Amino acid sequence: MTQQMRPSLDDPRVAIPAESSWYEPAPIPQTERQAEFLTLREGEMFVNMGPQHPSTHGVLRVIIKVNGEKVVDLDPVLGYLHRGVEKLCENADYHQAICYTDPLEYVASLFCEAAPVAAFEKLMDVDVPRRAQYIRVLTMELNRIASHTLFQGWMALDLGGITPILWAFIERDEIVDMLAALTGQKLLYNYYRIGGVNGDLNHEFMSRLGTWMSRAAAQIDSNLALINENEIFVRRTRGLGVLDAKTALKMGVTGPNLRASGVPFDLRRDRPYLVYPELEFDVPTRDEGDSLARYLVRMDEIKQSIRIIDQVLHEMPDGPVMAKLPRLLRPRPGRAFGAVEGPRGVYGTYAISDGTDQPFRMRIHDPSFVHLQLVGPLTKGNLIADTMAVMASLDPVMGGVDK
Amino acid sequence: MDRRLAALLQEKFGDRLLTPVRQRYDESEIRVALADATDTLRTLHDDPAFRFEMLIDLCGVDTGEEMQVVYHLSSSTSGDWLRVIVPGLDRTAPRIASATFMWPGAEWMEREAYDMFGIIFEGNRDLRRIYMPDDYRSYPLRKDFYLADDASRSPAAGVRNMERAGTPADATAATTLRKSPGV
Amino acid sequence: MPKIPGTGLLSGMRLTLTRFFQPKRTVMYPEVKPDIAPRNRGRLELVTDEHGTLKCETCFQCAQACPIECIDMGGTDTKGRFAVHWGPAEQYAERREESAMRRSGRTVSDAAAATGATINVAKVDEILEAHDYDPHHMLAILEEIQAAYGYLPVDALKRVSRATGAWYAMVYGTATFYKHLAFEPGVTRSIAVCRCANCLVSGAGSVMGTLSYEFGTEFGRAIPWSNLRLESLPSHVIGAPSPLVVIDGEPQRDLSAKNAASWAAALAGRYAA
Amino acid sequence: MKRLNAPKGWSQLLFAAPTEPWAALRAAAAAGSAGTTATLIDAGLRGRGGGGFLTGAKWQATAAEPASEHYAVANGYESDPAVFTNRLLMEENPQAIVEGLAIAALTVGAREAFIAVRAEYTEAIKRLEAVITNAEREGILGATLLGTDRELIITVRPLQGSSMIGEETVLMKALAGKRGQPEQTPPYPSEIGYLGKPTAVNNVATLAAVPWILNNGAAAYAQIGDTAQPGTVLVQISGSVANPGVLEVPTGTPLNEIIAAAGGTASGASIKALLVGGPTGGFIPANLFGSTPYSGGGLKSVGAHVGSGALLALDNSVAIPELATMLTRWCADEACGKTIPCRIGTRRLAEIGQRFVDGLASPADAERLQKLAADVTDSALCAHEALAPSPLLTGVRYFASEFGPAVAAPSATPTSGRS
Amino acid sequence: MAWSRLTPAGRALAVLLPVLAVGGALTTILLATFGGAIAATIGANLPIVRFLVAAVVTFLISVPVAFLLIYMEMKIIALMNLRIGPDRIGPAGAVMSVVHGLKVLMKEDYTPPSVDVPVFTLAPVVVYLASFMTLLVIPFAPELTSMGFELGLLYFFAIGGLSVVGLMMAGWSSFNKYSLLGGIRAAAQAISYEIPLTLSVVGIVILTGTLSLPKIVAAQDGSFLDWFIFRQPLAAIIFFIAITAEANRTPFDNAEADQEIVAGFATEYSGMRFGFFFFAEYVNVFIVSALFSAVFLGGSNPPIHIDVNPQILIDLSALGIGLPLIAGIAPVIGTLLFAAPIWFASSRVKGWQALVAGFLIFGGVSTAAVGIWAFVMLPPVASLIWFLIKTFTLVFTFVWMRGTLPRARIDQLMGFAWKWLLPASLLNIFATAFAVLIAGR
Repeated sequence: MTQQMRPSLDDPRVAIPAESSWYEPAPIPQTERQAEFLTLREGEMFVNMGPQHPSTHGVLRVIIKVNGEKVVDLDPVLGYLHRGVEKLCENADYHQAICYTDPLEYVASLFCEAAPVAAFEKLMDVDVPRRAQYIRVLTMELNRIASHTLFQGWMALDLGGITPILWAFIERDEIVDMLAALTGQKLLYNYYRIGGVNGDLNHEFMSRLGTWMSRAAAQIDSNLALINENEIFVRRTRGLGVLDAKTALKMGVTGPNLRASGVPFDLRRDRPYLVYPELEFDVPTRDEGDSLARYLVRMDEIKQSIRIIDQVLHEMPDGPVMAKLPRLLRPRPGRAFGAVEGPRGVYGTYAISDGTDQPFRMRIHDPSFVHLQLVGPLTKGNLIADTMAVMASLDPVMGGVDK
Repeated sequence: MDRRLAALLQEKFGDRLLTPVRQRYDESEIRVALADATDTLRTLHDDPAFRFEMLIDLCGVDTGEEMQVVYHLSSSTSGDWLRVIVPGLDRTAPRIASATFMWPGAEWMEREAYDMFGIIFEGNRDLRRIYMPDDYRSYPLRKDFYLADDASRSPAAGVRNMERAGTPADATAATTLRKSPGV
Repeated sequence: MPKIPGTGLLSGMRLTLTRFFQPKRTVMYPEVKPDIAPRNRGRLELVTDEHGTLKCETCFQCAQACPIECIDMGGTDTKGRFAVHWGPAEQYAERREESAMRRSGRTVSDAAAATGATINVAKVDEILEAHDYDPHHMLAILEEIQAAYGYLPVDALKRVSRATGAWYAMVYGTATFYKHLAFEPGVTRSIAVCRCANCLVSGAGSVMGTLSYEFGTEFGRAIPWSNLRLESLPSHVIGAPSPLVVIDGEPQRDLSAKNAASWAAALAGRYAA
Repeated sequence: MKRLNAPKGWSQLLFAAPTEPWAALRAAAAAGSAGTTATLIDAGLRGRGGGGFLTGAKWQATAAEPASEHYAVANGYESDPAVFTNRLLMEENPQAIVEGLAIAALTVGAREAFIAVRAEYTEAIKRLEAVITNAEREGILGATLLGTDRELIITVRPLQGSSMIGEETVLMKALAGKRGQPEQTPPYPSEIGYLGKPTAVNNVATLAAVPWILNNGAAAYAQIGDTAQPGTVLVQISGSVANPGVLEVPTGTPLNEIIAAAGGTASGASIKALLVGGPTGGFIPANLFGSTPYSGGGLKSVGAHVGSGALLALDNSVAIPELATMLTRWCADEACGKTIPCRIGTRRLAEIGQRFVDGLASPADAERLQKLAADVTDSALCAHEALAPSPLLTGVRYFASEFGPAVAAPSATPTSGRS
Repeated sequence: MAWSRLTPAGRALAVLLPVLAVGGALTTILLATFGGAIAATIGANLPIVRFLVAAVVTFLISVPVAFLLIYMEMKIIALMNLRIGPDRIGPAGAVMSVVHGLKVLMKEDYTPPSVDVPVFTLAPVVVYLASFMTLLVIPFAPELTSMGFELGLLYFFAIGGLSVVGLMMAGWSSFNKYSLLGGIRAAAQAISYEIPLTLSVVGIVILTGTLSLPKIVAAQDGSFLDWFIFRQPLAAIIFFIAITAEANRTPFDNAEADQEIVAGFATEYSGMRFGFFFFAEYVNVFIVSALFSAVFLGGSNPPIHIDVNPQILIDLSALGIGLPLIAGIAPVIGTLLFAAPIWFASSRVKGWQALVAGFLIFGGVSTAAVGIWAFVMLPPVASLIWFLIKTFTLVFTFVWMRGTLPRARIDQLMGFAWKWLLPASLLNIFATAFAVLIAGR
């Protein structure tokens, strides 16, 4: 602020000519931080990206303060997809709440069901049948693979490669189809129930899964070969947006983004929640903490997930898939926090019961929301193009961010 | 669920805890007064015995009589999780110290709590609306914020089948929809 | 990243070239339609059983469970006895009309809607005024309306709905549920058979069977071709013999377990003549 | 239907009008809510509507429920068309009922209370209202309850039109002018009842006992009849007995004593079975009369239940399958139409029964009968549905021979319905 | 007959006929009088006329070429994505790009408020002009060069560089930050890649001693080992990378990086103005490919010279009156000949179907025959075919790269140009010069 100010086109203090009414009025700074963001030094200007922009996943709006091509500062604007899910859930009973949380993260919606279901099951003190637990693990890992494959495509697309996204969608479609055969829906599965799952495995699902498993690993690997070795891709992502472990912990980062910074924190292992402790899998980590590491960690997780699915299919027990529950769920008053390790981090649901059949308060914690704050710190000083790379490597989904 | 953590918490701040350490399911829960909140969090974060370095979640709760701020912490050394509840915020003007001094990542969660409950976090550099538009007036997740269709106080009160029973017929914006769970 | 610069690019190029010749995955949509999973829950429709009759029993469980209250149901129950309607009526004013029940895809044998006779609702207003427009007195209101008009005109029901604020669906549901409320105008006489265990032991069953066969209608309904209603007596009259048949409030004494069937046939013959 | 005078040794309290009117109400006011409920719990008074809850506990729960309003309701509506116990009680001892209701209202903190009566019982309605108006004139009820500034308005609500109204959740809705379909329990009316407010619903027979208890002490009541659920119940015995009528019977009295009290079997007839509990009741064969006490537990064990408190003595001329089928059809016709298994299942049960009557049944039918009955009972929202299959079930169980070869031996066990 | 009774067509005719009559009369008179003079003037300054004609022709060529390339891009990338791509309009969707063009034509040509209108309007014109004017010097075949003058290479670089001006104009005048960034990116990129582009061919200029493209092509006559791609491999690589950047192709398409700056300089454009940018891009691709094949792939020279020297002399005049007869009868007979077996082969084929098939087969066969005959007998055709084969192979390579590679970042791009390509091209020059000195031609 020591430099002397020059009036700039975007300076809120510049009077806007009346006839040019197509400017949107300059925002009035409300906080210290915003005021600092809104003051422009010489040669700086705002570039507004979104809510309609080719590479803001969903409807994110980012105001970028650039100096030439260099990003000086950046301020994400949320809420374009805000649906007030938490309020809706407080006015729906426990079963209905699950189907409200479903569309939160449309890329991996099974995890958005799993978290509230876990919390409610704690409140109800339900024991989930073992077969149901195995089915949950199976479907969740499938969904994780679908999400990560799609992430690979998006990552490449945001870096300008147009082919990987389509190959990724081919893989995702197969998984989505088999999940649709199992759950009935293609995007918002709404498959988990309090105390089990909606339906047992059926033949179509198993046959699709079998054919897919037979060639999944090879297919995904060959897809990766397109960009993993690619010099342009590697040069653009290596050393970009480095996030060291300490900052990551302080920022509350979870999931692959945290593991890419070398912190081996994975709920599936550190706080086991279904039959995960009985399954054998590694938690891939990287030490670089840059965009490339975040990308590669996810790609490694795909392999681990395939491994888990393999074990699950071999150890799947027989039995019921639904616990016996009263028709009207009225858990005794209490508080519970259910968390699952999703493809983006920890999905948490903090439910308070007051003894009625509706949750008294239902807090939904979505990792994308936390990770999106990193875009600012990580892209400062880089170029506009890197904003996209960093954002893609953090892999936020606006449906979850905006709730 | 380990008793060790409970014992440790008891002897660390036995006097500060409003209620004894509550351990249900696989979660530990402590309640500290508004005044002690900052020191407690700092101790939990820095003390080598705890090392609760990760802030898993921060959210506000409106029980109808008071506001609460709930922190979910995870320890990086031992896999413990801890829920810290700071009850007793005034519903008319809820204020609490920000946690961003320790967890910068809490900034947006505090913004959300402010947006939804109007809880003011002193020390948060960027405390403004995050979901709702800037000119939005009310705080949606408060208990006295009615949804359009919940228990509409129509002349047919009690006739509507899908209504939630137990709504006071003389419900005003000040009276809450549901009684506090007291947990 | 490989040692020799450029090999990464070239390997990628090779991969795309191989894919260039591989079979394509496009689904030619308008010609080839992907099949919908058998468990798909995307479509709300009333399914029929192998006999072609609707399986939906209008039990309203779905309408009540629907989280976004998008399900709106109407129709008659399987006995065709009462027409019912359920749904978030307060959001759509037109759903208070009985046409909503027809829109629900089932034929509605709705006597109230059938008799479109417009009436003078002054008496209804008096009754409502007396009851302070309180929807909780719905039963009393309806009974008095029936006492005033002899039956429940649909206009009166609409009036009640508008005045009390209760949905038309609610008023209608109440009116159709209680057997002593009638929608058929001009039905003045009734043949009532007691169905208590005693009477059943001593031949009420055969009486009912004969009567409903002879009159060609089932109990609880008015006889189409007359001002007569067949109903089952709500409670036995003390001291009355059994089987007990009450015609226009007159207990019939001249029948017993032996001659029940023949007596009923004779009765039906008398009325048919 | 007249009232029979009971044999020696049977304690009679329901029909005994309180020696000093409103003494019990004053006692209750003095003892306060907690005291009253404690006394009732000590006395072990249980609901006579078939529910069998401890009345005192029920009132405690209702009073404990926080709400802006509480209500108390006396259920004098008899769902069984041929039972007049409540009617007789209301006509002969309205004082005790009103007083009991007032005590209930006082205990749960209600300012408004209702007595639901069949609209056909004009005489009963008249007498009840007479009592109420007198009390209000004396300032015992009405705006000034016992002279205090509390108000207690008791109104008699004549209802009609459906036999389902006897069910307490249905009664709540009927009082509120709604479609009379039962609701899921829990929540019980003690939490969410009339207009969604906590409501204490009691059968008039239960309420009539309350003043007696408060006057004569809990201990005196607790030692009457069966220890598990002490007290007396009203039984209407009819059919082929010498002099049918309404009896007041201590709980746990064996059936054959009741029949004896009714003057034994009618001339030239031999009782083959008893239909216990009205249209939804169960048949009990003669050989079990001696061993079966007339109490909830005892009857449940043999597949029957207290129900509406009706005993119908059947002689050899009656064909059990036909009667059972007709009773089931009555249940089907009375079904409110809320739960599918009730509306459809009962009709299917009746059809199966008809096949037995016509002798067209196959072993598959017997099996189907059991399965379907189990489904109907499990999905029950109300007692009507839960008990509807019991005539056929008990019939098949005890009179397999009459049901023909299709029924495989008495192995078929009836499922006990929730009530 | 009254005017009112005429149909519209009749009215038009009634107006046109006299006009035509008068005009025809006048032209005949003029030609009769000044015909000789006109011929003399044309003969006097033939180059101007030639230039005008060539310009018109190239302009007419450029549009279909653009259509063809657009279709190729859509189809090839689709196939690489395991998609099918355009398949509805025309055989295998071949007409899709034309329909795209028509769509662009029909769209509203919207000029946003507050743009610098003249510049905004001019920009697409400049860009398109620059790209299709470079077509003038492309040596399709020895006799098929529209302007085969000396300094052709220089001319190419000069005019090709002009397109950047157009992009700058577009970026600046659009009054849009994305456009501005895009225009500046384009400028920076073009400037930094012009230099290695120009320097990389200096080696060839040294070897051939000329800047005229036809002569450079001629210098590569002989077997494919004489092509400059083998004599100047380093230059070839530099040149290839540089022209990729010149044509704004992936991985160097930063000027319109849609993931970063929505559509770069073209953000505010719509309708046919956008269409001009679009066409210019693809015409550019064709031109740079053509240039590469001319400079490094021996242009119109066949890889190997097989001197088949068939003396097929058909003396048409000998046929006399038979010629028209054959010309008339041959198609009929051929059609019948080809139709007959089809008709006999299966009973399901109707007669007319067989005839149509036969006619088509005959058409194909005769065309092929004529083509082969022309290829063998007429050298220009052969050269043209060779040239096009090489050019479209390069076009395919560009599309292929687009289907494979992600986009390079702008600063890496510039760094690459200045730190690697420039020194490499200089090195190439010195090496060539040294070699020439040693060889001492």
